Amino acid sequence: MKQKTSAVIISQKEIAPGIFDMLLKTDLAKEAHAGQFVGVYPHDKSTLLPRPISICEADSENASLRLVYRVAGKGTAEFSKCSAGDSLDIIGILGNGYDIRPLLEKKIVLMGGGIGIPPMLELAKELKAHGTEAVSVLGYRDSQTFLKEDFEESSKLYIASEDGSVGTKGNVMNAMEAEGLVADIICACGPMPMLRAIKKYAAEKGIPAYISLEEHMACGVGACLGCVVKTKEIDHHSHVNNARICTDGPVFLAEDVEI
Amino acid sequence: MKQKTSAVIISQKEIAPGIFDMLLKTDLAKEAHAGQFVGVYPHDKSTLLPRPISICEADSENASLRLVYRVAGKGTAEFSKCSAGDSLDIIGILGNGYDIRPLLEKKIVLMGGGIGIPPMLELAKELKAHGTEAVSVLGYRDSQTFLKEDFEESSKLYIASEDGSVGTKGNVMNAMEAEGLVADIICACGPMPMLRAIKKYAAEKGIPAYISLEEHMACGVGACLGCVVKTKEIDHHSHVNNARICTDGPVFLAEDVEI
Amino acid sequence: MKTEIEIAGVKWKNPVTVGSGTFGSGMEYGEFVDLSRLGAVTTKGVANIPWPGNPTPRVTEVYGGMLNAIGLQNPGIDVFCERDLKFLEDYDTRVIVNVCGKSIQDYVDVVERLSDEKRVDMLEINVSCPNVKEGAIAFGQKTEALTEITKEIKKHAKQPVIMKLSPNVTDIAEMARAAEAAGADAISLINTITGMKIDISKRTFALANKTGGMSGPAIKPVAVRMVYQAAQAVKIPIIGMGGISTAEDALEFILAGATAVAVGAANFVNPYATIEVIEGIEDYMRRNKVEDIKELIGAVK
Amino acid sequence: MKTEIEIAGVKWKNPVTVGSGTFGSGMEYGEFVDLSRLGAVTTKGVANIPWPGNPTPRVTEVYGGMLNAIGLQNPGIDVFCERDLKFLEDYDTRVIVNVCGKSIQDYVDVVERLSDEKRVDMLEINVSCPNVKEGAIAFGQKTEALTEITKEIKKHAKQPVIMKLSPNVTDIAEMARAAEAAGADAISLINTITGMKIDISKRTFALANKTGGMSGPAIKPVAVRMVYQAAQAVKIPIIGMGGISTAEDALEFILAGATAVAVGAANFVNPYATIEVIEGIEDYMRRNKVEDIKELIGAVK
Ligand SMILES: Cc1cc2nc3c(=O)[nH]c(=O)nc-3n(C[C@H](O)[C@H](O)[C@H](O)COP(=O)(O)OP(=O)(O)OC[C@H]3O[C@@H](n4cnc5c(N)ncnc54)[C@H](O)[C@@H]3O)c2cc1C
Ligand SMILES: Cc1cc2nc3c(=O)[nH]c(=O)nc-3n(C[C@H](O)[C@H](O)[C@H](O)COP(=O)(O)OP(=O)(O)OC[C@H]3O[C@@H](n4cnc5c(N)ncnc54)[C@H](O)[C@@H]3O)c2cc1C
Ligand SMILES: Cc1cc2nc3c(=O)[nH]c(=O)nc-3n(C[C@H](O)[C@H](O)[C@H](O)COP(=O)(O)O)c2cc1C
Ligand SMILES: Cc1cc2nc3c(=O)[nH]c(=O)nc-3n(C[C@H](O)[C@H](O)[C@H](O)COP(=O)(O)O)c2cc1C
Ligand code: FES
Ligand code: FES
Repeated sequence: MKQKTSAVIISQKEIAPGIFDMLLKTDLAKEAHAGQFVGVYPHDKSTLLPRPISICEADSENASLRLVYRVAGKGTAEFSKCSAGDSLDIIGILGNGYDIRPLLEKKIVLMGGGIGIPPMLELAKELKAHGTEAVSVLGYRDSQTFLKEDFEESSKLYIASEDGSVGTKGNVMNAMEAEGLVADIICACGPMPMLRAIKKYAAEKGIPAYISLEEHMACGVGACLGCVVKTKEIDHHSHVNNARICTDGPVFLAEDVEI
Repeated sequence: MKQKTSAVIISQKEIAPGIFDMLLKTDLAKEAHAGQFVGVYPHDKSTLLPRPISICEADSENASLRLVYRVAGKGTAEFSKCSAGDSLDIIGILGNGYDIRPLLEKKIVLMGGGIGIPPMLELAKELKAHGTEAVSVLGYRDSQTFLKEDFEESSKLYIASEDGSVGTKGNVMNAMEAEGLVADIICACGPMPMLRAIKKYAAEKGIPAYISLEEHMACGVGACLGCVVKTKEIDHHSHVNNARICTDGPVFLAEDVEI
Repeated sequence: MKTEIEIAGVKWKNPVTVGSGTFGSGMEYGEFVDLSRLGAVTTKGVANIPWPGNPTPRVTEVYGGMLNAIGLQNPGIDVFCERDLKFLEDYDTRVIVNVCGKSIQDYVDVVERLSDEKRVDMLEINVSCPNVKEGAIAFGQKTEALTEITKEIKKHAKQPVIMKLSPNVTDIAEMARAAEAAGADAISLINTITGMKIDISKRTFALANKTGGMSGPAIKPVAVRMVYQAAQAVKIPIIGMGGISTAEDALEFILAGATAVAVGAANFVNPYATIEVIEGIEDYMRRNKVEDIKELIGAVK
Repeated sequence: MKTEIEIAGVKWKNPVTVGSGTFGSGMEYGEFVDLSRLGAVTTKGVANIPWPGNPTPRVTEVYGGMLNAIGLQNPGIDVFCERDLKFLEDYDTRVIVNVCGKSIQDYVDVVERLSDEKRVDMLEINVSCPNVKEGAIAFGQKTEALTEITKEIKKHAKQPVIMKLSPNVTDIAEMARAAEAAGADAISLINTITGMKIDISKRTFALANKTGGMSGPAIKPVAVRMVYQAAQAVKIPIIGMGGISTAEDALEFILAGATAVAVGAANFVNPYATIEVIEGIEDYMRRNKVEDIKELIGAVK
């Protein structure tokens, strides 16, 4: 069941400039799966809304959640200044993540771009735990290849970097091509231009692509209708061509959404 | 010169239920005198205005300011949760305190009631440093006689308590009478009914009484005209019968103000 | 200790409902709170047909609050009746249906469609949404238009009618009086205050709609003032809202003259806010030996 | 890099002034900031004779802001000219005198008295103070009254006239157009939004005046929206204010269409706020390669 609860920070470190890796102690970890997210509340009372942050890893045994985030504004700046032992209020587990059953035993390519990389890690791990090793294609700006080791452990890893300092020069699509990778299914998270390219690619190849979308959120639980994405068909809940990213997503089949 | 500056908490302890004694490291201490105050800013961004807190002791040698305050609402509740090493923004030194020259070598009675007690301590100490030992009459609610030892060190101390558990049962005026105290001059800080009684008493005896007033403040520096008290005569600054407590006071000659 | 209140003959077990649009139809928050504990559930604005709402971004945060420009996305009255009203049948709480429209006829259609719905206890007429171009707020900013729509709806409504007023007016007392004179059974206020946020790095509007409705703690003093002014102006009951997050906030509205209160955007900040407000009001009554909440309504001096 | 702006022929070295009533006549804040660094100093409202203002409490804090009901206490125009204008002679900044009154004649008296004062660069006419019973806001809430007083003042004023508008209106664009049509050289907005706070433990109004004017960061989205709407409606320059604490805030107003901005209640929170805003705007211009601040005025898309 969804809850708002207080979580204690087990550890936090800066793993690349402005990118923080935070481990939280919380029983919510037990219900968390790849593609889902939590809302993290700033303490500062002038910034009231929860910040959606994806599950990077969920360890149900140790009741710990790993969140990897980029400092983007006030809330994330505040989080980055917290230390082990501090508490943060979180709400979760939110969102409709990946259904991994249809992915098993397929040629899965996980694509992550920039701060869209962290959410793919839990998916790689869950797939591996179910005996399917995915291929990961990660796009970085430069040689700051955060989470590289983690992905190497749970998937076959290819890297692209914008400045060419590591792996293929360019973006994840360039790496895909350069490495001659083929996919039965793509799962992706990253900036909108990347997701659009993947949607197009998947349509051309006739393969399914599951993409994680972002939108500004207020409630995070499906009540406010703030976070919608246009859908091809009339949505079952809204009865218009809009689905709620926070509850119907954030993971959507690319062909179902207008991005 | 007045400043807004950051001060580090040297120590803080609860000296009576809900009453906190905080020592701050700040160069502002060098300009602080009895009767003056500082504005202390909460960190919480929903509570923006500085909280006026009187100087309880100012140690210019060690650049430390002692503030003793009661938890009254959001701001003071926040301060009470701070610990040694934390920083607080303060503005000061504010207000027009006591001119101690005319007080020297007189029979001075310092009267403090409740949370009006702390500001009288710096006055007792300054008088003593100038060779004049004052008589202090302090009114407490019960046997929680915070700052008693400090006053004993720097003045001749009499106590009143509402429940009669210490000293004279009743208020400071009762103690004054019970102890047969006489004064050339009274200096007082405390709740309004106490100040009104003192104003009346001083008028009857024909002696001057200096009283410290409180009012809700916004700027603390004399600009907003939020904190006025009605005056008998037209005020030199405002040209109406209103003086600014934050700059013309908080210490006023009782006969000059309508309270 | 009595927390029961009555509005236009409808008894609520306590004076706490939710701000329309901040709670869906209760389904989503049912995971966090027992809906049967609420005085009433006020549902998201519903129109005669499905509305797609505005483009995104539709929400953005501001100091002590948020702006929204949802644009009244809703599935239309048919789906609403079949799904949302049905869902609410299982709960022991009052149901207030918030109604929106572009023309008076739109509103009337919805009101008529609801007239036989047993689960609907009251109607709240949203003439104050700042986020849709036609209708809505236009009816809430001119006394003549407010009078006309109120009268028309009263002609067709079977349930008591609450007119929800806009704060984006010069004189809220005048609007309250117009609603009362036109037959409204109650009024609710405030809807959101129109605001704007600009992203200075992109030099664009933060919301696709440019402006949005502001809600949250930041607007509370304006809301309390308007509830007070309305309460001075009319005799019909008032449902007060705007920035209520805590029982203390709710009590300000009640003391100002509100018979009931709604928790809006605070649900997003704290999904348990409604229950905490209800319990906090009870605490306050106990501590202050208030036997009946009615003693508090409009009791500020 | 050019931060100079011009309003009604008066050049300011930068677009930053202070909100009338939040800075006295600069004397008190002169201890914190060099007044010569400001684009202009706007003084506290002054009337033809001394005004005692309202009873206390006059100020109270609210979430992200404050309410004030000072009631325009002022020493009267004679003392003001002798003392405050004299004090300002030593500073290299523009001086805007904020004028208040109960009747049109009151305003005209002050405006005439100031006509020969060399130190006065501009007049700001406060027709929007919510805290005095007569005059003031009444002129700012009806277009006819605003038109009349603006015309009358323009007849007598030697300096450019800025009409300061009230946010407590249904349609700010209409008010802005009325001021422009009546001859105003510029408008400033927003004045405070009327609010109320209730002390629930005492069950009393937090302010003696019951209502007060709300200011501070909490009102910024409403202010930005109104500045934008006014800028769309008129050609005369706009001085924007309402919740500006930082350069980022100020830039929102400029992008929304303000030629200049004022820092108000933020002075109480941070007495260096004005300087930080000036320096922050310069930083932003440098970082974004903006040669002339005029490129930013109304540049939101
Ligand atoms: C489902 C989902 C998962 C996400 N997962 C991650 C993640 O794992 N790591 C990570 O670094 N970032 C993630 N983001 C983006 C992250 O939510 C924003 O960067 C963050 O909210 C910015 O908050 P702020 O206070 O630092 O910025 P501010 O700009 O100060 O925030 C102001 C408001 O805007 C909202 N906001 C700003 N940017 C975004 C955005 N890109 N998406 C949604 N809301 C935004 C904030 O939540 C807040 O309400 C995710 C977003 C979504 C929707
Ligand atoms: C000159 C002066 C000296 C003072 N010295 C002391 C002292 O030494 N020790 C002490 O405990 N208290 C002192 N006070 C009172 C103290 O300022 C208030 O208790 C404090 O501001 C309450 O803040 P809060 O945030 O805890 O309460 P809240 O009620 O949350 O405060 C809300 C707002 O009201 C203001 N406010 C509330 N109560 C008062 C009050 N009594 N006087 C002025 N403003 C108030 C706050 O500053 C704040 O702006 C003094 C007040 C003045 C005017
Ligand atoms: C996301 C959102 C959606 C809203 N939708 C509606 C609506 O459909 N109908 C309506 O009358 N008011 C709507 N409102 C206004 C609220 O019901 C309420 O009047 C307002 O938000 C002020 O209360 P608050 O500050 O507690 O949120 C909406 C508010 C928000 C924040
Ligand atoms: C204490 C106080 C006194 C004010 N006095 C005046 C005044 O005399 N004349 C006037 O036109 N506006 C007055 N104002 C309004 C401000 O100039 C400004 O328009 C308003 O506060 C909004 O800006 P802010 O949010 O930055 O404070 C006053 C505001 C405050 C807080
Ligand atoms: S954030 Fe409220 S519906 Fe998604
Ligand atoms: S608090 Fe502003 S004048 Fe005293």
